[in-house]
Amino acid sequence: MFEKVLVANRGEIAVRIIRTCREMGIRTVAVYSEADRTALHVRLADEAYSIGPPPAADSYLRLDAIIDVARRCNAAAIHPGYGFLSENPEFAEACRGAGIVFVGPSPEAMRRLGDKLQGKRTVASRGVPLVPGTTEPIADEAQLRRQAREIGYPLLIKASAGGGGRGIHAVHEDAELLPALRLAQGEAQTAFGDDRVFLERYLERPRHVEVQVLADERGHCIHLGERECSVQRRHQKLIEESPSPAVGPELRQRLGAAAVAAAQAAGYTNAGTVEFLLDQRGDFYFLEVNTRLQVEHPVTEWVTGLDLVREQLRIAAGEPLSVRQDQVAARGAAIECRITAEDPEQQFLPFTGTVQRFVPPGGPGVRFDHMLFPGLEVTRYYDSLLGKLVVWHQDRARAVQRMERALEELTIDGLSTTIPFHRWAMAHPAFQAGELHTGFVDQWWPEHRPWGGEVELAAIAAIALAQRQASRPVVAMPVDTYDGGGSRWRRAGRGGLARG
Amino acid sequence: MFEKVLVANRGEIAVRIIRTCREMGIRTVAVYSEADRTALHVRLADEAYSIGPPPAADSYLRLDAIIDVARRCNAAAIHPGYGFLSENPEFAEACRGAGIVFVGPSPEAMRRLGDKLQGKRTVASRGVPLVPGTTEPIADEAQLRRQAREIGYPLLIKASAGGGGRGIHAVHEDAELLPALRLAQGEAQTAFGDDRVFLERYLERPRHVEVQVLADERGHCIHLGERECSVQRRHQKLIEESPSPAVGPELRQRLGAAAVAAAQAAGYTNAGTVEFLLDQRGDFYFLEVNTRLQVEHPVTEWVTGLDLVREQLRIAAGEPLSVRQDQVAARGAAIECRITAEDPEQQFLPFTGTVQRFVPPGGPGVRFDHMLFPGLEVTRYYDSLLGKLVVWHQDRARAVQRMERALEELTIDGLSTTIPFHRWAMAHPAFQAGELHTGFVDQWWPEHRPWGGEVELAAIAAIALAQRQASRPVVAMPVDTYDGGGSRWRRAGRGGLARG
Amino acid sequence: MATINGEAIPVDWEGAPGGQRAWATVAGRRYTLDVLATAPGQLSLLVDGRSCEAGLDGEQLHLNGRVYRAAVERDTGLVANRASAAAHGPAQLKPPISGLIVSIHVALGDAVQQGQTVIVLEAMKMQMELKAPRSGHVLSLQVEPRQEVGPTQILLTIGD
Amino acid sequence: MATINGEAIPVDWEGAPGGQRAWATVAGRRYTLDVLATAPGQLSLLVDGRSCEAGLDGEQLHLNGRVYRAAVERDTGLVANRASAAAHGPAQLKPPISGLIVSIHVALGDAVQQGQTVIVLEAMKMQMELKAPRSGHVLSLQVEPRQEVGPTQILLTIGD
Repeated sequence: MFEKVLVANRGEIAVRIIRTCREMGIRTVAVYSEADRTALHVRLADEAYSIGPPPAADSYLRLDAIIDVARRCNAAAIHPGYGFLSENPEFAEACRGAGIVFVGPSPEAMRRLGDKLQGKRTVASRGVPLVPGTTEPIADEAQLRRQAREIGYPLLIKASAGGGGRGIHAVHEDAELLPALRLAQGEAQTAFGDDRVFLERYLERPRHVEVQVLADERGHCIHLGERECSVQRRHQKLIEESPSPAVGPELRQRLGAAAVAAAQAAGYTNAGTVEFLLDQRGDFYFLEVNTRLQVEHPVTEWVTGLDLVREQLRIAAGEPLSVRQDQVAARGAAIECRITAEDPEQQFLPFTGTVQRFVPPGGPGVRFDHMLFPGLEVTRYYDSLLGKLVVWHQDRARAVQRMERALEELTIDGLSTTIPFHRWAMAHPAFQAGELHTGFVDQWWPEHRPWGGEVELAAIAAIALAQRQASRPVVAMPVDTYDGGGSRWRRAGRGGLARG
Repeated sequence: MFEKVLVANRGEIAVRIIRTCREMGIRTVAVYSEADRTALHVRLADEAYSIGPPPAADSYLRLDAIIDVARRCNAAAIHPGYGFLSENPEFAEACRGAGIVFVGPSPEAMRRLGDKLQGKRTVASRGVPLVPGTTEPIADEAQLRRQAREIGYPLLIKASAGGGGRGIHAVHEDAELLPALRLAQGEAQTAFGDDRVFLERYLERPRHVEVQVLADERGHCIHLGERECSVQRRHQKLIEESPSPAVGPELRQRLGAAAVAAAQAAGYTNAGTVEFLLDQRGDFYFLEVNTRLQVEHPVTEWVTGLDLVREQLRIAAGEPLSVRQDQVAARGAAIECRITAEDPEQQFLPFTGTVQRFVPPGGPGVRFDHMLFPGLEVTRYYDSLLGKLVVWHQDRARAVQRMERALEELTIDGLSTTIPFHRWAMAHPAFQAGELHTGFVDQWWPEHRPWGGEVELAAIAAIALAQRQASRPVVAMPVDTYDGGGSRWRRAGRGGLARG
Repeated sequence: MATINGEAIPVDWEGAPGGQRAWATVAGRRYTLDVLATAPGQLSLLVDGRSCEAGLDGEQLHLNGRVYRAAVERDTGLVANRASAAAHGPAQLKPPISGLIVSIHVALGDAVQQGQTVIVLEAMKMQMELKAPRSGHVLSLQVEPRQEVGPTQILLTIGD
Repeated sequence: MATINGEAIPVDWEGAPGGQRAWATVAGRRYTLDVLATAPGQLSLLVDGRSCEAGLDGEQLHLNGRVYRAAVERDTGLVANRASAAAHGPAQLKPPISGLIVSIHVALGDAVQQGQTVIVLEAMKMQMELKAPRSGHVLSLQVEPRQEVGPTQILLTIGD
């Protein structure tokens, strides 16, 4: 196994990777931009080095600087996490050229699958069904309009490169076509340095169901069951779970076989995710392959008991998979809520600011992978993900109850976050019934009654705070005692200032 | 199910119980002494009421005050946690008299088992083997000396009442007999209001192995496998795990059957733990029954997937067990380290103080049930348990590695804690080999090399802090950048200021 | 009297200001309070037995994980915070978040329709279209492409 | 020069005091430092790339979860902290922790042997025997049963 691994990422995923490395006795090297000098991944790593100014293009996307750090501190491998350079074949090639192991697939397999257009052509050869759409990039406006007419509205304009829901825009009529093209191309160019886009039919209320695969370099390839990630905004996932409430053993077996076939068609190795759309009739269509660790990998970890980062490192070191397909057994249900710095009441607009009080949730069946600490400044330079709240229980209904409880405990003062959205979602009858589709948020969220607040309680708190402002010392010991009398009890109990 | 439950406890276990109540939609009532006004259990409960001054005898042991609160706020049940009133049959009776459900066994079953002497007589009737010793309390000094001679040294003087390792003292020779008697009686009187003690042979290097049982009020009784809790100091557990490295399927089945027989002999209901000593030959002897939730219940929760507090509440509400014996399946290995405010370098002497910085560990397979927050004052009034760090992995070896990693992450500035002890234990070859016995700490800990510290690093930090003391404003943004030059790299890497 | 999110709320307070035990009557209901400072600007309250964590960050009141705009009248130290009445006439466009101007789709003097995309802004890896807040003409244009802008900065003004 | 747990450690410091970039040479080895204040009395350090959290609480230095007694000489603000040489002669018994005196097993003037139990103290639900720190006679006895005592309090004195 590697003696030292460089983690070419930031935020919660860098912390996540460092944790498994430590458990395996692997020393870790963090890299950081100037904005991240005090970040958790810097604190947890054995060594940390600055690689440039805050913009990602000047730091986390600088493959030369990162490989230079790896060489100088003798890192044997680089784990790219997700985003940034994780799906960049040039980076994987540069690592190979520098004699450093890239923890992920080969650049060749990445090219065959990571690019969405190329991926479609690769997996179609194995008979995996595709979503109807174009298989070549849009060349000009005339072609765009002609192909849009052929596919019909609504349709999606999608960046061929990258992932994470970036560079995807829905188009409902002719007039939206050109502006959407420009936005998608602009985002794709910025995020991936590649502005190729293509068109795809916008299926009616499909579920997003994806399959986790693992393939070692000795020819073994297995799947770890599915995740459902239908609750999305801006084509980015908000809630993920495993198993999917729509997938039974027979469908799981077919999905898994299709995913393994897709991976094998490309000669894929390491961890990857094959994404499908599942329609109302139970038919599924290949969407794309994410050639990296997914944000939502913890739900699979919890139901299968496997550590996916450990598997990735084993595979990258040339070791065989630690389990056979027939040893993979799922237990219970896991749900993940993405906690992002966004205002759900303002179309999930990103929110920058400084974290004040932070209280993580705890207790049985709760995992919170995050980058938070009091004083953290959330800047505009990186994406808005703060952490992933994951729960497990014996069945989905109880997991939903546990998530509600954990969301109540989680406190992040100083930022607008998606916590209120997730509390709403967990309490929503359609979510509880597992009636999910990729338009779930668009269908239901506009109807929600914005939380009016507990204004009486806020008024009392404001006055109590004002009385103490800048005058009294802090008192930490109480002087009150229990009195047997009845007067203070009469108003206790339900009603009034009910918990929000 | 109950609409509202009062939690008659404090600290991490009160928080633990409140969490499950919330998941079940049960409203919660906390009670607190004046020392606990800002405690986590007060913050998390739906309602919280003061029950008196800091000493437990004036607050958490005041059954009248607690039942009074429960009545006034219409709590349908009281969960006693562990310690305090949890094994007090008078309290269970008083609840019954007030029309409030006590979440635990009946006072009759508690009397038949909770008292150690009575418990031995009860289970002996079912053929469960006992540790050799006396079965009546010590009446006078002459009897004490005579019985001690019969049993032989080393022996244990044990309080018949209560649990949690209190009122237990080892005696190695005649001269120690009387002082040990006085200490044991004194502690037992203070902790349980009952100074009866008895003698038991001190077995040579036994393992402490206990079995979790669940019994409903419809006559079903099952066991959830064993926990090994051999790593102890002062007869109090420090490290617990499930499964035991010394127990295979056949022994597990026999231990489980003995535990169920013991519970059934007493007409026991709710959650309970049957403790055994397991000798080097694999023979086991009944020790006592803890008629309550154990501190170490999370390791069983993690391997079985069950929520023991949920099971307790279901049973107390008259519902059947949620699983049959043949549905109980264990997966992987769980380990718990008790994080207490004690100085392991000073014979685990309790330590009082105020928590400064607190950073909980996280990531996959880690659960930390605790009472900590920055500013918490740890006083002399209650026991020293701050929290329980629990990890799970697919097998014991990897669980040990995960625990080492989690212990490295956990930071509690301001107190001496058992964290350094646990780091030592996880790295100890005998612990890693599972070669455990109740004298593990006495055998190995005295040999440990006290950690010398990283004095060079401390000197650098002290100077850097002194330069900034009370003069410069806080700077939160870095100004450093990566430089391609080689000079700062030459000294990077291993050696020198190695992580302690 | 406290003002919460712009709404004036009369509170009748009994007990010594700054004391631990107090009673407050709001909207006809009397609450028993236990008030304890846990850190500067941070309180633990028990309101009829229910625990609340309250903190003040400027005019933002953090309470049980939610944020309120709060102001208290009289000599209590907090400044009243009344939103100024929305002005009629020219409308200013400000970015909803700090970011980078990607492109500008209007020029000084152009006629624009309300809702028309005038500027594209990039922040947190996402590009967003900023729309004209009203119909009219571009009276001033204060930014250019690739410029970094903050949330209080005026990007352009639209008037008659 | 810093004193850590009573040991004097010479440190050769390069770089502006209070600056972010500095170098320190200790025991013949030169370390590259990046020093950043994260809160009053709290620093984040990178020492040859390794991150350390350091905080000061009185004379206690918290560093990576461990506690050191620390003092810095010269005009840097920390007072030197040298343990006074252990006095010979009468020995004082102080409790290791705050607690309650359960019982006292000697009287004024009694002869005692070193290691003999003289007082039983209760704290955190545990009773512990306090032993005579030396042999001699009880010169003074300053507490009584059921009295609460703190860790700096003298319980009794034993001398010749």
